[in-house]
Amino acid sequence: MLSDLVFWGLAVVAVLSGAYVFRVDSMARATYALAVSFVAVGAALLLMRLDYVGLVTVLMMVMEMAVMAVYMVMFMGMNPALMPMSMVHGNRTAVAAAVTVFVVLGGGVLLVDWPARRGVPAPDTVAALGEALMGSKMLVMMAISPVMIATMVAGIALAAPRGRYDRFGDDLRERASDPQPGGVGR
Amino acid sequence: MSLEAVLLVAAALFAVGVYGALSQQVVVMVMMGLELMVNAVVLAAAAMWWFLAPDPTGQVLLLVVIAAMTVEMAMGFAVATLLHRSRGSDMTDMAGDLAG
Amino acid sequence: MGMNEDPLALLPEIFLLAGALAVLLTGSFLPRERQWVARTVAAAALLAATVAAAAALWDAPRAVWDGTFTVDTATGVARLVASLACLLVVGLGVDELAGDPRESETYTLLLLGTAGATVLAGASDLLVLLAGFLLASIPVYGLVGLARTAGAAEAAMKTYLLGALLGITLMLGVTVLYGLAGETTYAALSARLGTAPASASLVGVAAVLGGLMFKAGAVPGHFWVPDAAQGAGGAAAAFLTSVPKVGALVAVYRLVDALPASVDARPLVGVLAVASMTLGNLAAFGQDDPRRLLGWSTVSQVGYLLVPVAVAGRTGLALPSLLLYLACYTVTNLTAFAVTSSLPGRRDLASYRGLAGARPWLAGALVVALLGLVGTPPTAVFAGKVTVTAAAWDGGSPWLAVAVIANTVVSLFYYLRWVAPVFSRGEPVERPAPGGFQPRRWAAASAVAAAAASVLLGLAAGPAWALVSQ
Amino acid sequence: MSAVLWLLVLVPAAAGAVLCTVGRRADRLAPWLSVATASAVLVLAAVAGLATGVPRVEVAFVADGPFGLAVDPLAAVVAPTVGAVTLLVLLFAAGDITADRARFHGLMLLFTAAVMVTVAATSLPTLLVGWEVMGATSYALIGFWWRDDDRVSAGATAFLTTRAADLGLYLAAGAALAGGAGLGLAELPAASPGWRDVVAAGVLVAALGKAAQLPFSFWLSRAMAGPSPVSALLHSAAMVAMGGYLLLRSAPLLAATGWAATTASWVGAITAVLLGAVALAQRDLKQLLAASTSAQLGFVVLAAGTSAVAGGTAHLVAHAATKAVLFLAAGAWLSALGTKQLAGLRGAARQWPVVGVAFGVGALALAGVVPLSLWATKDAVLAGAREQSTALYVVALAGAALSAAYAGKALLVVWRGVGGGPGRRAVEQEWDSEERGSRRVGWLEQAPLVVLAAGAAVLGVLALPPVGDALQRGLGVPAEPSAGPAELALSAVLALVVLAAVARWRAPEPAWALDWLKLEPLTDAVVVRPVLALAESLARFDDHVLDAGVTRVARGGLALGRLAGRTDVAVDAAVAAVAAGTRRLGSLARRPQTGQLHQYYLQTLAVLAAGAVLLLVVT
Amino acid sequence: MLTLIVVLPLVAAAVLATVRVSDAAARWAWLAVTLAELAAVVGVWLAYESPDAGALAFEQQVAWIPGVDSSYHVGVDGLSLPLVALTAVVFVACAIYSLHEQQRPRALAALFLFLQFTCFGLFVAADLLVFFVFFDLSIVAMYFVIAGWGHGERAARSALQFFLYTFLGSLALLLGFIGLYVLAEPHTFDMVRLTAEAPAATAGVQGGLVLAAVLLGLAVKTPTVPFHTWLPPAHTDAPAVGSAVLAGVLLKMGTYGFVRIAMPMLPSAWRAWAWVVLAVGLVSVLYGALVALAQTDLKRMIAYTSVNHMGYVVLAVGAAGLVSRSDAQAREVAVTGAVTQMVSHGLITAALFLLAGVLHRRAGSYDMGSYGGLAGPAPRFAGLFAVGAFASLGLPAFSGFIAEFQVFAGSVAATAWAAPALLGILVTAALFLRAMQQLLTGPTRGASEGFTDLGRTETTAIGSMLLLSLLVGVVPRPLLGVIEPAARSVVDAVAR
Repeated sequence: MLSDLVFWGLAVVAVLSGAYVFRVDSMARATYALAVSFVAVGAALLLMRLDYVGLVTVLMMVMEMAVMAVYMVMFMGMNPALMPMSMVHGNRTAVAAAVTVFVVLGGGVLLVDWPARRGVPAPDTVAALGEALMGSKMLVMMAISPVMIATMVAGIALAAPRGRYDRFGDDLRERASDPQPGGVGR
Repeated sequence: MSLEAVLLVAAALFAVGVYGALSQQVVVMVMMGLELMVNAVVLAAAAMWWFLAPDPTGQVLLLVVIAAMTVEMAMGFAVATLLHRSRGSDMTDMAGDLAG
Repeated sequence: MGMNEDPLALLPEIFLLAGALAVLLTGSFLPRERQWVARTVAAAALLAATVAAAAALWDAPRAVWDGTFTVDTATGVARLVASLACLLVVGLGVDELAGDPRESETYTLLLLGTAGATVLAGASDLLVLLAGFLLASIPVYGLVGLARTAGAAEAAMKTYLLGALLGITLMLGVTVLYGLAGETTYAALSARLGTAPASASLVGVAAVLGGLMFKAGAVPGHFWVPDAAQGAGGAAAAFLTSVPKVGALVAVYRLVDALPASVDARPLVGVLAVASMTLGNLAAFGQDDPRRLLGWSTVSQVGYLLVPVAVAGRTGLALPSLLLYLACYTVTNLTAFAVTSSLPGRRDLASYRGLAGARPWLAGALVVALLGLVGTPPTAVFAGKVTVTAAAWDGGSPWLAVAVIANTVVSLFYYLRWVAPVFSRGEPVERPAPGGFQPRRWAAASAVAAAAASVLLGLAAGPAWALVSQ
Repeated sequence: MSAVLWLLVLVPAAAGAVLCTVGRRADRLAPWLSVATASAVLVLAAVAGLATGVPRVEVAFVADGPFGLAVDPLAAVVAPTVGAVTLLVLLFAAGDITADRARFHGLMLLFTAAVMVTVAATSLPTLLVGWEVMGATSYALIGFWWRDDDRVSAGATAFLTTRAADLGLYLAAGAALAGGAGLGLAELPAASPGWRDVVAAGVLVAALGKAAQLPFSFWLSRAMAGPSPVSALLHSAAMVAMGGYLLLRSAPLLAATGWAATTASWVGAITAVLLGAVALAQRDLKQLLAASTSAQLGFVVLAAGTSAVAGGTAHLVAHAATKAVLFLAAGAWLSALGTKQLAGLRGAARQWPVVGVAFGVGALALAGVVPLSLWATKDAVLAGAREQSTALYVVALAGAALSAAYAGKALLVVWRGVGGGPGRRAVEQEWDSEERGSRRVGWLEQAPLVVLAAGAAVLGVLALPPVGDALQRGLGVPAEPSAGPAELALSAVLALVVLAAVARWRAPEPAWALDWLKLEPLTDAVVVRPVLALAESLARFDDHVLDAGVTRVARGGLALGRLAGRTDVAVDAAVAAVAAGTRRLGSLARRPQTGQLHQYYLQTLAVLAAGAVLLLVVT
Repeated sequence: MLTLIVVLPLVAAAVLATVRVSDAAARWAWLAVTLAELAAVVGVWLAYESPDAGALAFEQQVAWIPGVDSSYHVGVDGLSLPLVALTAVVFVACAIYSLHEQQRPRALAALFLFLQFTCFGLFVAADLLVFFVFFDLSIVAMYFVIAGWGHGERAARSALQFFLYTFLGSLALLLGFIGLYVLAEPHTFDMVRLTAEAPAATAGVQGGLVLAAVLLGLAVKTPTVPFHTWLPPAHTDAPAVGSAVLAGVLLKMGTYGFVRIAMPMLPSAWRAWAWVVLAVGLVSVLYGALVALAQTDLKRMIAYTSVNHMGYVVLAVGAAGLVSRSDAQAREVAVTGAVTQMVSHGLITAALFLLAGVLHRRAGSYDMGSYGGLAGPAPRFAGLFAVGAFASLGLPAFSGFIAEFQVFAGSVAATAWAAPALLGILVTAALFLRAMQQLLTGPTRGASEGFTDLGRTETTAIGSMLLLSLLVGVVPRPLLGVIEPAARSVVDAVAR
């Protein structure tokens, strides 16, 4: 029952650090707490022999949280050490809603007569995943790729204050002019 | 470790996420609440895979969820930046011109 | 496996995606004032997609890619409508977008969003549905924010956050349904959910519907619609109130129709339909901004569109009437948005005073659009509304038919609030608009063309019906 | 022969329509055209009346009711009478009416056509056509001098009163259809019993209205505002008489029901008495004559009620000639002296002896003096009444006595000399009080008087044995009780005694009867004013609801509320409430759209949860 | 042939709307088209032979939406042919009357031709959806007539009210149509088949609800009390020709719906609800007449008499539903009277509204109190007005008598409860006499002074309609002969 113990440990870490996200008074710390929560869940995934996905989760989330921290400092000018904050509204409603959600979902989890397990995991889960991705669920991944493109295009279009015409002139023939040095074409 | 146990943990994570999404004023913090909810979904999906249907589909589902989380977060940052730049604030409360 | 991985079955989507990439690439190298090249590429891609979709309409319905995608009449019509609608959006946005630094990006996002809508429409696997949801949503967030105004930013923020939340409920629902059925294809859901615990299945279905309601812009995922319609640019507003709905509604229909009898989502769809139409109509009552009014009006229109879904499988009229209404609604709604895009400076109803005298054709288009949205014959929506109502009654839900008619009555009032100043005589407007009525040419032309199409579609409802019910 | 029937109707109708349409341009030609037409009508009527058998034409008209004309023996008597009186009156009018002649003669000819239709009608729709057009033309003729408001409203009163009674004919038509008898006049008594009563009631009411019987009599008083030729034709020989005529024609129907005949008899008898008293009380010659018309028609109605058809017919014809001459004489004086007040007509008969004599003959006939016409015809009617009941006979006899009294009164006024001095001045003061008198009576006016007076004198033969029996046989009615010598003598003596008494002592003028038993004010108070008040209040209600509705629409209320609220008088508040409620709903619907994202989140989750619960509950 | 009649005005309207011709050319083109239409309709009438019960003459059918069995199906029978003819006549009169129209005559001509297209289309339609399409289009067109050429500040508002109210009614109608469609097996919108099958006969409650929806829609359009309140303001603020068409033709769409749709397609429900219809008719007759009596505005008064006159129609069709209490003959008379009344009211009221329009042209007021003695300066006006008034109050020799006599005879024969409606013609008589007295007689005063008499075009326009009314009144057989077979089949259908 080692796995049980480990799971519960991870569970406690995940939930507590998740809750901690909204208790700390700086965004950077919140980010770290969130990352911890994700890592815990990723580890729990490993317990369920989701080796690849668990790893991906951990890696992605750590990276993402790093990005988030950088983002906050760079773009929003928030020094995590200097910016204590408590920007909360409707706290009691939110608590009540959260509790309700937990009770309802938890009650559902316990009351539902879950069906029996269908089949057993493939011996090599990663290989099975690969086969599925290249086989029956290929279309899913094919559809995700344009999503990535769309994200890049849309994200840059929204976030970047200056586009290529600002930097290279309307006919794209000028030298790049950026207020701060760096960037493509410079 | 049982299905119910894992799902309960997921429910707890989801509830925390809901709290965050509802209570936070700053867009990025709301996003963190959403991330926690996705986190819960990831955990629940894993539990479904392991305890109910150890089928490759479940793993694909997990990948899609993670991918979705990633792209949503990326868009979130972009939108937050846009909001901050155009309105000088990143609080959802301050962006309430469009109503009624 | 592999037997039915038929790329040709996805030809319209391929055209759209390839077009998106081509637009993006060409756009990167075009001078600002010459982005019409990118526009041409986009239009060509859309035309190609349209032709491909039309050609595929007469193929036998089949499931491809291991049953994760279905190519049938519904998909075909959705592709056709979405592509043509996007083409129209490109047309009505020419004046607004030409020379804009983000013009090429806008076209890229439009094409990607259209592709997302068609993927949604054809998805017969929850994972593909999820991917389609993302592909349809992300470009919309971008499109809303591209107008670069404070309002656009706010609208983008709200659209995004609401989409993210409902995307999560969608994922949650997919997870639950996957757990219960052990698979995610609709065929598997249909076969296996019958023996799974119904309560959990229903909760899962409700969660999935939540996500789709966001894309459709129906209650409870409607909050962003009026904001986005008001805050976004003209082309973007036109796009996001029409194209994504096409995919979302067909997707809802497919899902509801696929579920076994023990997991009957129709009551919920019916309730959401009535809630949407009623809320949309009542909230549109006091609006003064034409765009916001149209935003609310689309909420109510989605309510009507959900009616045939609520009787899915109960009557042979359900799917054809849904598709017909979708086509009719899309063209009519785009007409109205095209008119507002042609007169971007006029942001309250009173400023349309005297339009009929100054610009009779544009006024005519607006009247066709507004009366069409009411459901006045012979515009297209009339045929749609009649068949939808008949489907509701025939499907054993006369109360839905009554709700449709009653709401039409309510809607009449606010549409007329807009028509009335257009035709009122007396003093011409000098107040808000500099230089009187100087409509943007492309948008006005698009409006007139769309209005003509709306009337023609109404008159040719017979062939259209034959098309959607084959 | 059928062509004659058609021509009988179409000739005057066409001539009248042409005159009315062409208008003033035809003024000079109009009298001659109209006299010629009237002559033609008389000839046609005589030809049709003298024809062997019953000339009959019929064409399909409205559903189940053909347009049928026939000159049966009854019509064969009445139609020529009407034709003759018409011709004479139009001749008089050619001299008397000097302005707007085309319109006048046109309307008179239209009227004549309508009367001919009425006389010859064989079905209810046909009858109604003639009946209603008569009413309408009488309106136009009474209000002929349209610049005077009170004349026009007099016409309106006449038309509306008679039309109110006419509703009976519409009702009768429905009942006849329901009773299975069809719409033919002759078949009406065959209707099934219940419906037959309705038919009879309808016919009775319609006829009483036209005949100016109680309680409708007052319209005849107002009708005197019209030109005198109009009074002479419409209110003696033609229109009013048509009421009596219809009842004579419907006598079998009335008899079939029983009660209707009795009612008719009593209404006739009582009218004869009460309107006799009214006549006695009048100080205006035309009013006196009008009231006497009602009273005399009472005898005809009485005859119809007692199935004394031949007697009634004779009385009708004789009365037509008598009253025409009286009205025309009154009209001649009115045109000449400008007054019809008895006070101004003192000695008028002496001024124009021809007029005076004619008037005298007429008045004596009216009084029932032997051997003039009404003496005999009235007794034929009285004989029928006596057969029925003694009470009826006594009442009718009282009516006869009264007619002697008022006839005597009029006669004495116009013939008694005034001498000179103050008396004369008092009389002359009355002249020109109503219009400018011309002080002359032309030959065109005098000639018809002579003919009519002759008729008034001799037409009594219709009720006396040789001719009377022939009339009865011709009419095909069962032998009627005829007046015995005793009765004839009694009435003759009665008339003379009354006349003598009136000559010796002045005629009593019962004040209560002066303004026609106050029938018009009564109708005004009981019917007209309540209806107008009701109309006003309904209109206010309508406007109120309407205005409220309009305002609501303007404010954003919607038609739904108005629809829901429009059901009865007490709905106004409800309407407002519904409209306000909808407006509130509109703003309520916008309230969730707060602009605050976290509230959107909460609502979204709540709706989704509720949706899931709904699904769980439903399944 | 019918299609040609229907489409020609539409084509002409499109041409006039797009080609910039001169005002005079537009007016004459309008008249020419309406005259051509009239000639064509006369041709149809002459070639017409009563079809078998339940069938149509000059039938044409082209699939429209075959999926829901809706087709462009047209044809005429004894119910529709008289109304088609009425439409042709009224529109010719309007075109003549407008020969001197100065206010945007080209647009007016185009709009009226379009309106004529919708009216023709509605009366020949043999498919519920096609019927509805024309029903709604007529509302839209009339809205623009009132809003665009109406007078007074309130024109826009009255137009809006008219539109809202009648459109609402049309939606109820649509609901009913869909109910009919669903109840029919196999589903169809085809009127001929619906009439033949009477699908709702066995549907019990649903049949009743369908009838309720249809009745509501028709009652608003007719209009009956209490749904009439849109009518007076719409008329008051509409231009004369608009009022003439609105009262003369458009109101008939409601009553036509009773005999064409509600009665033959929903016979059992109709029989069950006949008393309600009868009562509504009775109330409309009396209420309309009484309220009209209290009006001081000529146009409002005529508008309320329309409520009264349409009430007779409703009364008659209600009485025709009392199958168990009366024989078929009486009911047939009632229905014949009802259809005749539609034609008659169309002619007479259109003429009266044009006369009212003359008042407004000359002196800008409809207030009867501000006129007096018009017979002096304007004898032609006075004469035509008097003729119109007497025709309207049901004087024999005019069409109104033919109609009302049959309505009364048939209804009273069906039930004595219809008898109080007789009072309606008395009140109508009173109010018209009053109006004549105020306007035409008495000393010439107020706005009457210097009043120009009717011009030639006005006289022709108004006189022709009154002459027709006279013709129908004197020689009713050609009309009744067309109506009666159709009325018989309606009565038979109700008795199924």
